[in-house]
Amino acid sequence: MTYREAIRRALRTALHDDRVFLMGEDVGMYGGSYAVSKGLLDEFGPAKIRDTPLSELTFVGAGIGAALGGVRPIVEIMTVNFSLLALDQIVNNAATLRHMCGGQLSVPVVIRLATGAGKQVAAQHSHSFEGWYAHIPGLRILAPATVEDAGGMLLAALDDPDPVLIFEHVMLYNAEGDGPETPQPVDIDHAEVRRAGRDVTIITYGGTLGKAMTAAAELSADGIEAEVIDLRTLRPLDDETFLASVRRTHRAVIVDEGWKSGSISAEITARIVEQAFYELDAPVERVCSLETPIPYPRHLEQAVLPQVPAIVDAARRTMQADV
Amino acid sequence: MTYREAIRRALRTALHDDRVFLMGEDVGMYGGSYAVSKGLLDEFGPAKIRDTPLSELTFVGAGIGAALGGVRPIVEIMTVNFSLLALDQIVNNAATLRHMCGGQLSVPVVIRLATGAGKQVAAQHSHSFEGWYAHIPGLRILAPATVEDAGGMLLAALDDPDPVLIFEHVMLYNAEGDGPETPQPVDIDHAEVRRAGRDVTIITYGGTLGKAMTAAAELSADGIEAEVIDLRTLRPLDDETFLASVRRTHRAVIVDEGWKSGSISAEITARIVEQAFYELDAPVERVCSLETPIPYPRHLEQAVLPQVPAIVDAARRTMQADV
Amino acid sequence: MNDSAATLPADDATALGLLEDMLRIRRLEEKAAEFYSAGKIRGFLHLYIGEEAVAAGAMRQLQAEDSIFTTYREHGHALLRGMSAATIMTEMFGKVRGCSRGRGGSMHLFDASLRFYGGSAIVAGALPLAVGMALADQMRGRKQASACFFGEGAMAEGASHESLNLAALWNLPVLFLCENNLYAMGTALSRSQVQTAMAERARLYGISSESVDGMDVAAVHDAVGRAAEAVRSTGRPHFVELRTYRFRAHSMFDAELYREKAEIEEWKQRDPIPAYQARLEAAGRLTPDVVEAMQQRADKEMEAAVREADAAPWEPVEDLTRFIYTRNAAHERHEREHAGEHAHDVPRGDTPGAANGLAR
Amino acid sequence: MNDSAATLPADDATALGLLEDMLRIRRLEEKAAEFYSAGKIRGFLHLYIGEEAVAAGAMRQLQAEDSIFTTYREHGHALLRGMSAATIMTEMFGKVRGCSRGRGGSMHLFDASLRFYGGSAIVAGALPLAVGMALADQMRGRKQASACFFGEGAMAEGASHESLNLAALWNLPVLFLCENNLYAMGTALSRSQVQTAMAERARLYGISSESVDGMDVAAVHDAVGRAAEAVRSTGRPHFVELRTYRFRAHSMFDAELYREKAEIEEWKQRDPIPAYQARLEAAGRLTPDVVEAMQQRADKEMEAAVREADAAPWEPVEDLTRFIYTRNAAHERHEREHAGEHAHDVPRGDTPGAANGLAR
Ligand SMILES: Cc1ncc(C[n+]2csc(CCOP(=O)(O)OP(=O)(O)O)c2C)c(N)n1
Ligand SMILES: Cc1ncc(C[n+]2csc(CCOP(=O)(O)OP(=O)(O)O)c2C)c(N)n1
Ligand SMILES: [Mg+2]
Ligand SMILES: [Mg+2]
Repeated sequence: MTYREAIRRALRTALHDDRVFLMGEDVGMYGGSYAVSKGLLDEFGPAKIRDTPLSELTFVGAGIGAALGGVRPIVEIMTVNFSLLALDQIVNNAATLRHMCGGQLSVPVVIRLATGAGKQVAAQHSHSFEGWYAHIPGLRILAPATVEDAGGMLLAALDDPDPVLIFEHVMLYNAEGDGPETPQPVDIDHAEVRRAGRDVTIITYGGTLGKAMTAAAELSADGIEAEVIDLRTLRPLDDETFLASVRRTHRAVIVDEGWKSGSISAEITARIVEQAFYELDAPVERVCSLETPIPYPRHLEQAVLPQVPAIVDAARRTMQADV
Repeated sequence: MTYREAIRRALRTALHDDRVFLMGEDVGMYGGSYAVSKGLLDEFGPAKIRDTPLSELTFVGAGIGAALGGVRPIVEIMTVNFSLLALDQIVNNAATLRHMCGGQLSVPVVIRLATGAGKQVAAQHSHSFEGWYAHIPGLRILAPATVEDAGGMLLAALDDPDPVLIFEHVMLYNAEGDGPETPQPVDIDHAEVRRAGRDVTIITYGGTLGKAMTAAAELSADGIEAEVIDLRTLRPLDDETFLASVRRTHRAVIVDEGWKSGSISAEITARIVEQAFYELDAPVERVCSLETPIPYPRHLEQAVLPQVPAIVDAARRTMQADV
Repeated sequence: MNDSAATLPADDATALGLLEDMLRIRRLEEKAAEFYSAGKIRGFLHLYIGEEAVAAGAMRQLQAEDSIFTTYREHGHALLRGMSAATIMTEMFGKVRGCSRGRGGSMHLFDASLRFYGGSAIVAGALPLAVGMALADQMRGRKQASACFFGEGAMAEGASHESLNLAALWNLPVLFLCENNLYAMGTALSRSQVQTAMAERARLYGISSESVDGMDVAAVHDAVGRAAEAVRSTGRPHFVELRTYRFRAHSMFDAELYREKAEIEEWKQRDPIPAYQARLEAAGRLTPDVVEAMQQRADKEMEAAVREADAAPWEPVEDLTRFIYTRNAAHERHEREHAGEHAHDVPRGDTPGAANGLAR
Repeated sequence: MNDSAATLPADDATALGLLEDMLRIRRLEEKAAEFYSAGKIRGFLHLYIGEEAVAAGAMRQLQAEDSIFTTYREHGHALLRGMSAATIMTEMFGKVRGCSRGRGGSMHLFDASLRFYGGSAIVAGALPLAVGMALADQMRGRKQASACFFGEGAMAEGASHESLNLAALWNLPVLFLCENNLYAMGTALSRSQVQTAMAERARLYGISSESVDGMDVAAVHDAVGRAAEAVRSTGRPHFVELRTYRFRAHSMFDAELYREKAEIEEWKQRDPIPAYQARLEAAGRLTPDVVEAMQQRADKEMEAAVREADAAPWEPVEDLTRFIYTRNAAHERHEREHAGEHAHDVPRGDTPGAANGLAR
């Protein structure tokens, strides 16, 4: 099953709940810009699968308002790039209302966004802002890296009484993997160890998990056993899982498609330093995107993004370091 | 002279240039929501001091377009809180155009924003997003903490061919300090050591510089000499200045009004770890805002914000640490 | 647009009630101003003085099952929705017994049980929310109005265009109530919007629209009543422009450099309270002693509110991080580690009451 | 709105030029499609086939000192602005000799020297820029038009409302050119906007507005000519809706589930190229051999463009970080440390050419 199919199945399961509906640009007749919702309009009809006008600020705000009204909207923002137009509603309403009104309300809206680079769609269409969004209290930020999580996180998000943003990486939609026949909600509070290892901890999420796993395999051939941690939930951040690992391996490499400065890799570094400083045998390494708008040509785009050789090198550096 | 007056004087100086004008909500007849531009409409007339409609996305975009057209707009976004409505233009156009078109254009727009908490204006009006904005390549992010910088940075920003965002802290407008009679542009590439010290480096900027200085004075009474660094420019970040300090003091405390997770304090921690790990005698400490929407009542608002005792405690902890 | 005075409501309860509603708002606002000066209220405070006929005329026409969204200038709306003056004043004082635990202050009065979804401090920020609430109502077959009050300044924002379009496109039961007081802070309407006829704007989207003298409480009452009923019965959006004026500064920080004293004085001649009182008296439906009694009740109410607010406790600092998330992940993790449960099976934590009408 | 065929331009240079312009766009787009399939062009590719009459009619009316803003569907506009087919094709191939150094690709064609301010890939994202350019022109006393092409989909965005309002309010010389091809990706106009008459929308802001048959190149040429001239002479905004249709999918990823083949076929009957050609022939102003020659020229031009694109070099990876900032702070710091200069005195770095007309 592909990542895309897993999300579609989860949507289908969720949509059987009377309160749940999907809205967004071209989710209906077009079938979704990444074909995630293809077929759902025929199956569920236009009241449940709602094509919206090109009005990101308002349809996201309407999702928040609808959530206040007792239904469970799944709002698809075609890509994270367009979510900037809706950011005011996400930050000043979705994330804020519950606290500001003293707990009377909660905002159970689920927002799905395609994220990431790799499709050669250039600077305005290739942002990776999931780590950036993770700065905002009140939001839960999910980044499924596996087929199981792609569907399972959507169902879990719908069970969550607070606003949840799910960042689906564009390069994963065609990824094949195991997923349950009947979609099941998954845990959305914890990171997951995707590969056990004793020597160095590689911390990543979403679109770069595959690269981290490949790097770990290469390192293993050289006798370096990397533990690979998939953060899964970028906010609230489960630091226990990676801290426990780093306390064992004493070395950490963080891989993150966000631009390096101010990316979530910085936060993870800070938490490791704050809570496991004396356990570190080497400086924490970060492998992130180069700090430039994403260019169109493949060789340049790939040069911007974190790649396997850079991860391997970073891990090796941590092994050579000397405290 | 106050911080506010310094900005007003710099505006006045700048506005004598034919190409320079100021636009924003209520900058004219109202006199500016923080009275910064009071009197300028009478002095320069409505073609240079332009009251805009409540249309943040468009008047910021128009500032960018005007910059492309060879004039030098100073766009005032009344507060950072409303800038979220304009973020698409700032990120996808101002920050991106130059690189995306292969260097043919530059975008010499200056955007001024009031930032920060402390005025008891609650959750939707108290954001501190300057560190968050510093994630975006292509932008220059300035945070004047002194009267001299308040005016001088504006003039330097106007000399800069690229988009510059200047975050003026709302609690500083009435601050008194020394400023030149004739406004002068200042360096906008480097951090500044505001207090020399040998024991611990306190790194901060903008609204929290005063608190850091007070903390340093308290520490000094106990025989701990803190070096206080004012970052001034949050992007591109001048890491040399704080790294040099930390290499001498071997200890660092970062004070930042942003919410802790993903704040610029995380980035600074990461850079210290990456470039001065072996020089550190203690974990890097961060004193940031509590991760909650900002509440209205004073006791709660102050409890959210970084305060002097917390800075002092953090500095003390670094002194007690033991490597 | 028809400014000849509207017919007075036939029944005395309503006719006199409207007057008392206005008086109560006026008195509440005056008290708020007084205690702002006394330093008990801080931050922003936006007074509604001069505009009382709008909230008074409108709020009486909104039913318990209608939903309400407002701006930061919402004390009067909250009061007439049924929130006590004490809970409002306590909120403005920042105390934990305020309607939003004191966290919101004057701009963020909330009462979910009254479907009062708050004052919003981002101009036009509540419009999309109201549209979404109407969508929820439509989907759930609730024949109610989602009413949104906003200033004419909000009509400059892109959100107003998008919200009018979406409400009209999807036939959503939104009641758009545009409080046109001619200024957005210091910016006169004609200096910021080319199309100054707000009702025309709405009509372009095929939304039934009306412009009403917002200084005439009977006219507001009549027009909003018809519009709200139309929203409920047709399920379609309606728009009412309420032409009014604020007598006071925008907020307590405003030096009012942008308008002439004479203009304010002129509008004060049309003060909705004495004007309406005079009409009732002329119609022989009101005697001075009744007004006197109303005023005394309002005085007492507001004084009691202030006393209560002043005596009320602060929220403990330890509670600051409550209500950021509904589920408490840390607590839950602990529980799961000790009980082997799955995240999504765990009870939801600390929501006080059935918040969003999820259970309705 | 008047769909009877417009008068043909009197001079042959224009009359025949319009045909050749359309043919060149068509051929460029066909080549682009071919080389997309061949894997030489990647990412998004949005073809203009079917809509050629719009760009052809409009671009001829824009002067060298006018400014131009477009969308991602802008290859034709760039070509007719005077960018060579080779520089466009090379950009689409992602090569460093492309008009944007290959960094932008098909959606981001730029040529500052031609005042062609790019394809913008955020729907409605260029509208505020065009308004700002017009403001700069106004302030500098330049009597030129700032022309912005955008799809009817953009009219749903809040930015369209704000931009129309601001341009009208400040009397800015913006030429709004709305390419209404009835669909925004898979969303039909009537399924997304209540007010489907784009010209009405603009009129509400007091903007002179016209709706034209965008399949008739002569009509477009005429209407845009008048509008552009009016913008320049009055300094005020004008709006032209160009009613057209795209024959191909939205982008190369689109399965076109949202419209009937029959509808497409019907529109293809109105293909602007054969229709205009037939009119010219009927008027005795065109013979088949002339068309043949045009076609051959276009073929040759596009083939040469492809050859050039294919042979062109890539941008070296080391150059990737060029042109993020104009001043190179690191370099400059070094310089200053060695020369004691101040930041603001330092030369500006690596801008190639006088970019923004700052010097004009
Ligand atoms: C998006 C946004 N921009 C700016 C502000 C600052 N501001 C607060 S109230 C106001 C004026 C709004 O005027 P209007 O909508 O007419 O309402 P009124 O205050 O007149 O009731 C402004 C500009 C804001 N709160 N939100
Ligand atoms: C703000 C934004 N939202 C969504 C998209 C995705 N998208 C790209 S083109 C398009 C359709 C735009 O339609 P229209 O404006 O009519 O132009 P056309 O493609 O028909 O020429 C959409 C939805 C985008 N690029 N920007
Ligand atoms: Mg107003
Ligand atoms: Mg279209």
